[in-house]
Amino acid sequence: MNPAIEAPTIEYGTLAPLLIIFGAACIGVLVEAFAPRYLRKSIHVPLTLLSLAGAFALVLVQTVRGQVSTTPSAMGAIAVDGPSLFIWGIILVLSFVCVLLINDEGHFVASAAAVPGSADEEEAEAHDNGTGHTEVYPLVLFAVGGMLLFPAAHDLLMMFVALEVMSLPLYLLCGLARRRRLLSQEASMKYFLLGAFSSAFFLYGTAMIYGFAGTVSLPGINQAMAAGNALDPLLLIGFAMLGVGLLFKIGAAPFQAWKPDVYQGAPTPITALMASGTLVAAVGAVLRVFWVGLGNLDWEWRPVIWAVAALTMIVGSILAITQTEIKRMLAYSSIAHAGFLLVGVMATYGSAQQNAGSLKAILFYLAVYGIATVGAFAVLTLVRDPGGEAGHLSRWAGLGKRAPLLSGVFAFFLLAFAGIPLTSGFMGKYAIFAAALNSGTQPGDSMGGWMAGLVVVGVVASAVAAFFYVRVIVLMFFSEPAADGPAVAAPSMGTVAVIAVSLLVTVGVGLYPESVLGVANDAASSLFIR
Amino acid sequence: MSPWLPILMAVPVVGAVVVALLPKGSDKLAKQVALLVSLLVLVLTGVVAAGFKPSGDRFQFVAEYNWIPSFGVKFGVGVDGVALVLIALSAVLVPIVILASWHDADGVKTADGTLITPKRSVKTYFSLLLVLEAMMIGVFAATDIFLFYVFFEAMLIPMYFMIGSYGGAQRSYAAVKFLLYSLFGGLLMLVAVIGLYFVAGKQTFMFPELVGAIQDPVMQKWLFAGFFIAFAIKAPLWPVHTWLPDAAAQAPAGAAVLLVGVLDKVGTFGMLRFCLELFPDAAKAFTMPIVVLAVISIIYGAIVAIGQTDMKRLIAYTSISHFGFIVLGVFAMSDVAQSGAALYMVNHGFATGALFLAAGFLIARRGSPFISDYGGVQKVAPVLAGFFLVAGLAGLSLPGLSSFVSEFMVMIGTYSSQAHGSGALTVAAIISAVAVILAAVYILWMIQRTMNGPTAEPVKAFKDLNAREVWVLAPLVALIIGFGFFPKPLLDVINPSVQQTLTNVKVPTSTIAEKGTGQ
Amino acid sequence: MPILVLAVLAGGFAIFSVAIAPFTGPKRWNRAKLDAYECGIEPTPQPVGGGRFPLKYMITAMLFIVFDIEIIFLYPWAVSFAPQTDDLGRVLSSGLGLFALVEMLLFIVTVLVAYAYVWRRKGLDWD
Amino acid sequence: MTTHYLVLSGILFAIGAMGVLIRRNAIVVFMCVELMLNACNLAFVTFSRQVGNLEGQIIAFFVMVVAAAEVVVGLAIIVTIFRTRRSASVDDANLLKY
Amino acid sequence: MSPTLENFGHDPLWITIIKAVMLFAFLMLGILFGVWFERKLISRMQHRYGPNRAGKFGLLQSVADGLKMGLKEDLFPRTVDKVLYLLAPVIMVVPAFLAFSIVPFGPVVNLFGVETPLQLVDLPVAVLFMLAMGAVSVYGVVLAGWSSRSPYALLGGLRSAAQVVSYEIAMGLSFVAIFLFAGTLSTSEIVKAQEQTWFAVLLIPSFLVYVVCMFGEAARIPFDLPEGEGELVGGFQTEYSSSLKFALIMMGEYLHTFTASGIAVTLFLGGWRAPAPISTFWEGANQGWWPVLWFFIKFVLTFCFIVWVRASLPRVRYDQLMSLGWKVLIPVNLAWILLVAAVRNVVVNDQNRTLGIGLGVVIVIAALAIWMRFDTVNQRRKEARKAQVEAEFEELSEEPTAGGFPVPPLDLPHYHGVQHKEIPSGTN
Repeated sequence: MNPAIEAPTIEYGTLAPLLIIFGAACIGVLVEAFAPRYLRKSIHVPLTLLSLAGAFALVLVQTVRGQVSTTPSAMGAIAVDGPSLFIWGIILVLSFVCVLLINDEGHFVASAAAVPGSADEEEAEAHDNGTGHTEVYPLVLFAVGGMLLFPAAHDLLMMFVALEVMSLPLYLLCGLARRRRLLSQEASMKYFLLGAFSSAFFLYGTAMIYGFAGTVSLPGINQAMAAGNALDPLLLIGFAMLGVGLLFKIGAAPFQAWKPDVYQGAPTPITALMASGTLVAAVGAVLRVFWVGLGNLDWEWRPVIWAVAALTMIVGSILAITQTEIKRMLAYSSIAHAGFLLVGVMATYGSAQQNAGSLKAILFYLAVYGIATVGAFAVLTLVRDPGGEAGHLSRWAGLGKRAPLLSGVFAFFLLAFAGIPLTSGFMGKYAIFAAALNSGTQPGDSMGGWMAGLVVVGVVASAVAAFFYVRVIVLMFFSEPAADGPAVAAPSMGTVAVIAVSLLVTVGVGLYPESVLGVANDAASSLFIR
Repeated sequence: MSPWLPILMAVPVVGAVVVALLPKGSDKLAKQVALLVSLLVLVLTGVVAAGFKPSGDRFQFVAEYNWIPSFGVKFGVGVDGVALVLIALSAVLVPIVILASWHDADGVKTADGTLITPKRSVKTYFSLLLVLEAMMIGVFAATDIFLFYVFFEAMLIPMYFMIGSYGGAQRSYAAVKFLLYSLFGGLLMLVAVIGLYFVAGKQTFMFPELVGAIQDPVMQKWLFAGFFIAFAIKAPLWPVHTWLPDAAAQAPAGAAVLLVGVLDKVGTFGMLRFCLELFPDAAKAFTMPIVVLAVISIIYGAIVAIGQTDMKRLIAYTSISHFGFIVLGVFAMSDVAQSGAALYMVNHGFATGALFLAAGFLIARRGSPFISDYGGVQKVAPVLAGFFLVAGLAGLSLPGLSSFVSEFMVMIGTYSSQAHGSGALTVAAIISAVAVILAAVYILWMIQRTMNGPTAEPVKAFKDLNAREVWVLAPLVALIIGFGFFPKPLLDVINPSVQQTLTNVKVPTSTIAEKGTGQ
Repeated sequence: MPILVLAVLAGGFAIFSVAIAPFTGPKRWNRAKLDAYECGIEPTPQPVGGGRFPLKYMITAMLFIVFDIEIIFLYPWAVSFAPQTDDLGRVLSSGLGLFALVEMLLFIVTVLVAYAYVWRRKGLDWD
Repeated sequence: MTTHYLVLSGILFAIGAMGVLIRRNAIVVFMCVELMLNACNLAFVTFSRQVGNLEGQIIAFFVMVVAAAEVVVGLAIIVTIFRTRRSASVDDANLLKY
Repeated sequence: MSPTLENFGHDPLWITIIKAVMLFAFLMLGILFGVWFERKLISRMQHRYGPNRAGKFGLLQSVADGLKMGLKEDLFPRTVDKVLYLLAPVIMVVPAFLAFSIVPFGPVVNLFGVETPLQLVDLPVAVLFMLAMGAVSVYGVVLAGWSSRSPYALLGGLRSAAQVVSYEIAMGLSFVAIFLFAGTLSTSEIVKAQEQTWFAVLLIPSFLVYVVCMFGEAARIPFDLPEGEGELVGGFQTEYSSSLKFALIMMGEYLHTFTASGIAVTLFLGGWRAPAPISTFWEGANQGWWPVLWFFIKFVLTFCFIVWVRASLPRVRYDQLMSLGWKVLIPVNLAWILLVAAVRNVVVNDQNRTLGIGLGVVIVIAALAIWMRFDTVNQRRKEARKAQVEAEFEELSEEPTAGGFPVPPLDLPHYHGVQHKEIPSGTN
């Protein structure tokens, strides 16, 4: 007969931020279904923002009250530990500002599945009355929910589900740009096909690991590895495929091909969300898998990660030079940054204290990079051609004369990406490199030289990367403006707020990084729940 | 804890913000504010200099604040003799540069009305200048290596914008080249900085605590390499010098002065302070290759300078030659040579600054940097020609002018240095002496071709220097001549810290330094 | 295994029927007989590679998938929800109880959210 | 015995992966992805038997859910682009290049 | 004795084969006589004779039909996709047979000296298996429609797929309540769980939903849209105009009907157990071979009901059909399931009784509220639309010249038999 199943327990309090986001997403769908069209936006925007803020407040409460749990929640499916909470905080802040951007971007299609020019769409347009289209809000909330779940997942199944919950809305969101419909749809399709492909790899890897360990829980896998043969082919294949899936999501070479296309095609606020939130979530997940699950296999994998990290940095930096489209360039820059983050991931094999240091560095980097990215994309939304955003680099020539303030801000973000001192980006890069060098210093660790080598590769890549960032600055400030150059749209309150916040954080953290570092340190000191 | 150095840095920053926030159309006010601020800094620097006791502690006016405890970084400042004179150099040059580039951003017009550089934002220019000044002071004052690095890199950005936005025709190329070279070196240094932190294991970046912390010779070599490459690029040393001629030629004259006069000194300053003291063994091990590079720089810079047709490029190449001397002096491992090198840093700043500015005034009149476009200037503009001559002679280290003292000290010190067996450095000193002759060739030839001879047609319309321009050049020339005859105040300040350096490097000091001051 | 036996029987019968048909019947060629039947009019030309399915059916298919999956989850839930009794009717274990009820309620409500959306967006209107 | 299923699942997965890489029609590519997911399911169920716990089968359920959601989203995207361009070939999607 | 899952899987092969052959034979005969029975029954209901030529009472009518089909020409329309076209009927028939393998006909009996349950096989997921088989046959329908390369067939195939698929959900949901009570998916154990009360009585809403779905699933009138002769000629089977392929399709559909009845009997009507009063008086009613009789009676009665419905009701419109399935059956079912679960929770677990009851009440009220709201909103909207259309129509028909409907004036000559002008054909 069926064995008696005990009712599981779920820590609703700990998971409250997640529940809020998903709940709000569901309510959003209902609003979309039942609220009259003219009311929708005015319901959606506060709902979305409030839920994000509420979730963030809950994260804060958990952190401040010091009740960070030390055991996984929901029967070992989700681990809401220090790093998770920090990553949640970042993601919530980033998505909050991205929603502000989305709110200002009036150019979403009525419905992801509507055909351009079809009767459906025309009808929707006719009812539009300039109130904008609102399907995007619940989709964003779902994506954010997935992002929250992804790095907190404590077993591979939950991680896979989270991966899809995060990705599926993003696939759709990519296709929502109204002005450049074909481009956008193409991005959507490419993202979808490649994303689905990679998640299939993730899943097959999970299957193999399950075959080896008899469980998909990350600590369980770790124990099984400790007990069994760590070079079991099942395990090796499993982790290789799992790695493919995860590295795809963070856009590490050689799985980076989707990023430029998707970043270019997607509506810019969505690109901002992907470039910041998704990357943060995915790196969190990578950390958790390689840290909690892979604890006993590090030696076999370090060379691989080494190569991937180096390759990612090099590919991202070098290919970015050849780009002529600003969003593509930022996409490659995002690839390069993923490489830097992987350097940090490499540096997680030392003593607990060193690990905490590396983790702190990665968390810090994620926070500052995410904010700067959102700011940069927010600026992009303001530079417009008659046909939409002015994407081609040549259009940016001489913008510094037309809009000195805007260009200055953008230049500042670029400098932050390049890691120039007194910006947050420098502090992030420093933290990562320091962590990497530190992890090689313990006696008896032959990786010391390798880590130093990786850091040197990183440094060379940063120098190369600086070239294309600087090139944009050259274009903006040192070139003569074209006669029919792009117009700079008068920014609305939301966009101004986003840019201002991003700028303040980038400057502030650059001058006084301790503010964020301290929090990251607290979050990282407890390490991941093993 | 002394508040003086932070104040010294804060004043120009505040000034920069004020200038940037001035309402539109108040260009003139912006210039005045900037000038005032820079003069205020000069005064404050004078106060600091007056309070500096050469016989006291090595680092004075020390201030330390916690900055990033997570990284072990402190906001630590303090000056020793070398740093003090370099800060003073910056403080002197900035008001002069402000005065010199009074009209640079207004759109420089030649006598016949052609526009060399278009109208640019005046406020931005002067605000950048002040920011740059703060950073220059910061970089010399920093005793925390991390802080030093931060200023070292951050300094690039205002300079980058000054070259890129306000420079000549090839400005963006030059600016990018400048930035990338420096950034690359800086990043290597960053790796070394991090490595230093962890290898030393002292949880701090404070320079005094890190001296002697690295014992492992192999590690010393690696870290030394990281620092040295960065400084060599900055200095610039052959073969990584190629950015300098472009940057200096394209930059507006004022910016070029700061670039060559102060910014590049950070490289030699860094070698003197960090490369030598932190990694003494490595420094000794690498002395010979570096000396070779320095000698090549000296000769190469001089020879190439002879072949230049562009005045600013020519001056830039002379600077490469001079930087070779400074590096040679630093690595000669004798107190005379090092004192000479430190002194040379200051004197070169004055001399090259004067030369750049004079050349800048000349170019502003004609709109062309090419030597061949001039001739017979001294007939139409005798004052200008006179200043040009003095500056040029300072560049070739004529005795009686300040450069001579330092160059002489470097050569004597190198010649007599026993650091590396008997002969090697002696040979180096002899070879580099050839450069003195070459220097005479390039400087005098340039002066002859521009100032003497038949007056070229466009030159005839030249006006002589106006009052502002005289006020720009006169202090410099005064300093050049003054320190030429009486370098003692500088040397008094410099010598103790050089002695300290050599003690840290464990090189026995001689008493020749005392003799050297007898000039 | 027994299913296999039945499958062999049924499959054998079906294949036999299909295979035997051409041999039992007469063969009288007639062009019209070989055309697609469209009430006697000339058949619509068919695209090479097969006809396309009208897209509106996609939505039905998608909805089916969604709800079918829901059923997949409902079945184990229903089975485990039931209390276990022995032959004498004594309760062996009380099943999942209130917790499962609440969770399933949430689950169904979530599906109903999507359902309501589809309904309102006219996904459930057929012509 | 279970090895056979594993081999089968591996083959299916490989076929799917090859299909994704070499086929040009978006829908076919997409179906190849689904094939890969089903290969995963097969592997899970097989391992579930081999390992002796039910987790694998439960995972298979979840994978089905996810695959279904993916079908819904994916078809919507492909159909939309198809209706816009009248072609579902991946090669025709070539606007996004530098 | 009632079999449980443990009783299965012990049969020797020959018993298995015998049971399989018996089942197969039963179904084949069932089809032959089922067709006759249906036609006869329906004719009597419509005051006709029905088949009465072949054999006594026309009993051999189906046999004759089958022979006739076998002897007809086997057509292959030019454009069909040969492989699938041939495969489709097979795909339809085989799963239909297989679905029956989990239907229990009786308790454990002595068959040729072996103690074996009267059921080919039972699985822990028997009902799921049945549903799966039903779903596989849909492939047959769709493939038949698609491979025919004919518009009618294609449409029919799609429609049938959409319909079957829609009703399958409601059907699947209607079983959930049963599992809530039985705690198993094994058919034999579900029958066992109905020892006291039939689920049809205990779970009337589920049963009613199932009955409706049964028609949809088996594509019987009033839900036989896939074939819908009136609109789609023959639906997916248009191109299977003759021969044994068509016979197979027919068989498949009949088998579906049988399966539907079998499921109804097994899951809701107590399976092979004797109806309530009988077992009270007579202990032996549920022993030995007698249950086969009870099963057969229930089975035939259910089939009669299906035929009765066919005789009584017209075919519904396609959108009505789909609306019923999606907008009524599914939500009602879901609410019902939750209610059952809530009640069940209260009855069995004493813990949290008030909360349980409260939840149940909430579910009911919420379901009703949503339902009413939806209904009134829909109703109002429909009325408004209707009124609008009518108003437009009125307006337009009053002014035929103003771009309205081309309503010809009623006094045109040719309405009165006067040929006004010859219109050459083909000029249109």
